[in-house]
Amino acid sequence: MKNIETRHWTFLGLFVCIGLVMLIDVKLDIPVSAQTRKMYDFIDTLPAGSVLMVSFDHEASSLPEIRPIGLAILRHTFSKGHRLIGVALLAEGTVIGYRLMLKTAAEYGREYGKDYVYLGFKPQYIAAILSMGESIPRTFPRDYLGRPYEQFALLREVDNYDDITAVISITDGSLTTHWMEYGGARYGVRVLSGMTAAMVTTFDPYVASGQMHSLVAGLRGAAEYERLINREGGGERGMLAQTTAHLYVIGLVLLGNVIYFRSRRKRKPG
Amino acid sequence: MWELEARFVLSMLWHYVAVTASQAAPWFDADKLPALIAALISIIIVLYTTYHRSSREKFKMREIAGLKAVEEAIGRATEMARPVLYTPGWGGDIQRPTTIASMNFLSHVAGKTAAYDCTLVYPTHDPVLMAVAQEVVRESYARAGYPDRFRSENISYVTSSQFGYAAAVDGIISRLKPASIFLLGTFEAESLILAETGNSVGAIQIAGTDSTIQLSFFIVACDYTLIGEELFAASGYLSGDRSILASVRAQDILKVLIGLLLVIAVIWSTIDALSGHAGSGWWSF
Amino acid sequence: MSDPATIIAGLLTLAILSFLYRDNPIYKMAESLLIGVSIGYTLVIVWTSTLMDLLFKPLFSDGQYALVLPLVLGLLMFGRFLAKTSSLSRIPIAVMIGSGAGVAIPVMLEARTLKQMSATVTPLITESGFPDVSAIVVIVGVLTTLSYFYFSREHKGALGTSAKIGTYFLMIFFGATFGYTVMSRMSTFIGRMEFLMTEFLHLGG
Amino acid sequence: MDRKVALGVCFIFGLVMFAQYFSQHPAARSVNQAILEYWQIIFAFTLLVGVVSVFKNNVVQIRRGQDRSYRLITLAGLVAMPFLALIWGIKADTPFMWTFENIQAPMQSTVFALLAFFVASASFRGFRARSVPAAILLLSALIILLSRSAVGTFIFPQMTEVADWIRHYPSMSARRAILIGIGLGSLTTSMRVILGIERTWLGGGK
Repeated sequence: MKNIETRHWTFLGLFVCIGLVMLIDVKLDIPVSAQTRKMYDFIDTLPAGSVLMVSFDHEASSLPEIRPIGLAILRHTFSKGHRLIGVALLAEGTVIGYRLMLKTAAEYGREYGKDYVYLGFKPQYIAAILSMGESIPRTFPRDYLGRPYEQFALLREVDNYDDITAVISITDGSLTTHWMEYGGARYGVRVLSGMTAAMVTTFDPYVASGQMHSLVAGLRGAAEYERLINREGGGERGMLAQTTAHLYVIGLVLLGNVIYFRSRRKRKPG
Repeated sequence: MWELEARFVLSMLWHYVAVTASQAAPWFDADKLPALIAALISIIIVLYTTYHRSSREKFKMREIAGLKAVEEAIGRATEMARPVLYTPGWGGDIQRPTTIASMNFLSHVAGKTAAYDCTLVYPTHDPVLMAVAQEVVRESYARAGYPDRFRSENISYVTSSQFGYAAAVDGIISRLKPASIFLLGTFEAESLILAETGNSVGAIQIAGTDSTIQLSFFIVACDYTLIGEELFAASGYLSGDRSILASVRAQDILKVLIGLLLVIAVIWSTIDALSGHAGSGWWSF
Repeated sequence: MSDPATIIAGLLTLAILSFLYRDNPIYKMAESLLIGVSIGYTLVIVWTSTLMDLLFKPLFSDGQYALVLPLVLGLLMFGRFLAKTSSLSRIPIAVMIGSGAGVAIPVMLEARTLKQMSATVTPLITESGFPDVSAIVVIVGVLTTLSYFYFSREHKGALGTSAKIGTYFLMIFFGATFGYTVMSRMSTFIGRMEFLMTEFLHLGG
Repeated sequence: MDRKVALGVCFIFGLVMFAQYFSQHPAARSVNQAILEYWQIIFAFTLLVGVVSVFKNNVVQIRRGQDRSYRLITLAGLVAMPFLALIWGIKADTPFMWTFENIQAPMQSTVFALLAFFVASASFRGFRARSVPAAILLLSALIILLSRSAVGTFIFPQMTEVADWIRHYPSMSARRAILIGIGLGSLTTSMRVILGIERTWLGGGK
């Protein structure tokens, strides 16, 4: 019973801390990391009109963290005049990806079919990744709204990964490993990624080994990217709440240890 | 019988290599040569440890912390008359070797729950896993001599949605209050949701996964955690199954080879750097 | 006043959050709804994107008769509906397990083992000729942690020391991962709070 | 008998999938493609089996009067989605997508958001420096947490560099070793499966 109560106090504390902080609107100033800059530079220096694939490999549940990252990257690619093919390897990313692409494309006056296409969702991601390496039109005979592949000028130039400069996997899990392990190892596709902060340590070895080109991670990465492209998109707004939550967790870890060492001292006489 | 089959595999592979080597580029992808050589070496080592008698008999596995607790965990559930919950996580499918390792472990756990007449609940996100787990558990119950204690509805598909699955398993945990929870397989973000809920009902929790990131949560929240490869070795240790032990042995031999190769390559590259000419780079596969 | 969609989403959000206190009828209701709707969702998605697009359309309208084979394999799964024919489902399962294992061998070797090995190989001295501490740490870390996973012998003596150092490396990794992950977990909650406070309750922000 | 057939099928498909990996030949590629489609199709049929079992379990419980209203809610959701999809389709701005975006997705996000709270309770309980390894775990987590929270640099100016170094060297080396280990475990498991030594998935037995 005591256990339950302590647990509830830790919950309540978090709720109160975040709630209070969010009532105040303060922006924090943050420096841009080398990781984020590498991704930015890559997209920035590609020749205009390069074809990139964006894969929405996330669930609807991580939208709060994923959306600012996706917005920043899509805005950047469209503003540089690159062309985009959107896919989703998790069903729930489908409609999110669709809305994000339509929204950002409209901001830059890009035309569907010519500058970007959304192919929608394919289940069984490993199969889908491998299958696109053989043939994208066979994997996606129609676009998201059911129109045939050949109808679009952009897609007539694209048969498989050979015709694509890089894949940007927007992810909240380890699905991107499959992009590298199956897409990269098998078909030599270049993989970039925008991901939740939780996934960074998972992908570090892949960045170090060159299997992943670069990554943008978490709200912080989104905030950094927003600074680079000079557009606000929600990344910067959450930073203060983030910091508070962090301090709260640090406080809990320390408090837990204080309690532990005190109780130990009491038990050991002398 | 299986030795014959093994020989057949080898001859097939040999044939394949011979054919591919003799033909021009399209049949064999030269970039994959290191992987092919590594695969052939591994196959030979696995076949050796599996079928070579002396290598089989000498081998005794070291203890893995947490595996001793398996028996205790099931015993505890029996004493408290509460169920055992086993779930393989949301990240895996049957094509994944980790899932096969988890099935092995499940088979052992099911044998025990059958013998102790303890309820085993297995919720999963994948209908294929449900189908396979039903077979595995049914057979384990039959082998333990209690086929009538098997309830197929306890091995159930809940939903494919990640957090739908997490919500459902959380619900099951807080209602059934299992005495022991096994979280073994490929987990994603749901790992800590399940582990903390399990902790709140006071269950003993044994976790194990190949998702490196979730390991950190299991280490913090569970009583025992099998780290990566330990999950593959675990079922060999538990069941004493010769073939699994043999492949654990093969993994160890490969590990030594990898270690040696790494040391040689690092020394080589250091000498290259010292002598000033840029690396020969034979180690970049 | 918010639109009905926001009110529904807001109430359901609160219903799920109520689980933090304890399991209760409101959470149970939301949970049941989530399970039902999400199964229905998956069913629809798989029906349209797999059964229709990959099987029925190409098989029946485009005449790709080779697809009869996966159709039969799929139908064998239905054998599970009767106890007598239940073992037929082993064949499609064998297809998945066998081919999964077949592709896993080279993929695991190449992506997990070989690539990680070659990335570990760097000279132990810097360009200016001094020992490179970071490179030494990496090679020591990889070797000692690998030795922790050595199962053939008890961890005593030299192997014991090495495995123990490996454990320390593992702990550094787990701690660091946890530290990095906290940020991400908080973002999701912050996102939900933002929805609750600005869209649902119209507070602040 | 059927067990032998299953083992044979497993062996053949395993070998084919293994072999095709090493080839760029169009024939090998299309075999690969075909088998990958088989996975998806078999999964789809199995999903139907799974849904039928969910349906059956719920109906049985409703008959027994267990949790009747909750079971009815589940069934209603399960039936409603295909029904909505059948009538109005599943693209953006249909009732099907509306339900997904306003009922399913918010609940899923919130279950995910529960994690923040569980991270808090686990941090309080799980990081006590009981032993040397536990102390290292604690220290490493604290350094990373501090470095990510603006305050770290106040305490110690090089905090970010220290954290990055930990992440890129000692932490990554351990992860590499874990990955290599998992690679090896997966490798031998897969070989056992193809060779038919591993038969637990068939229910085991010799």
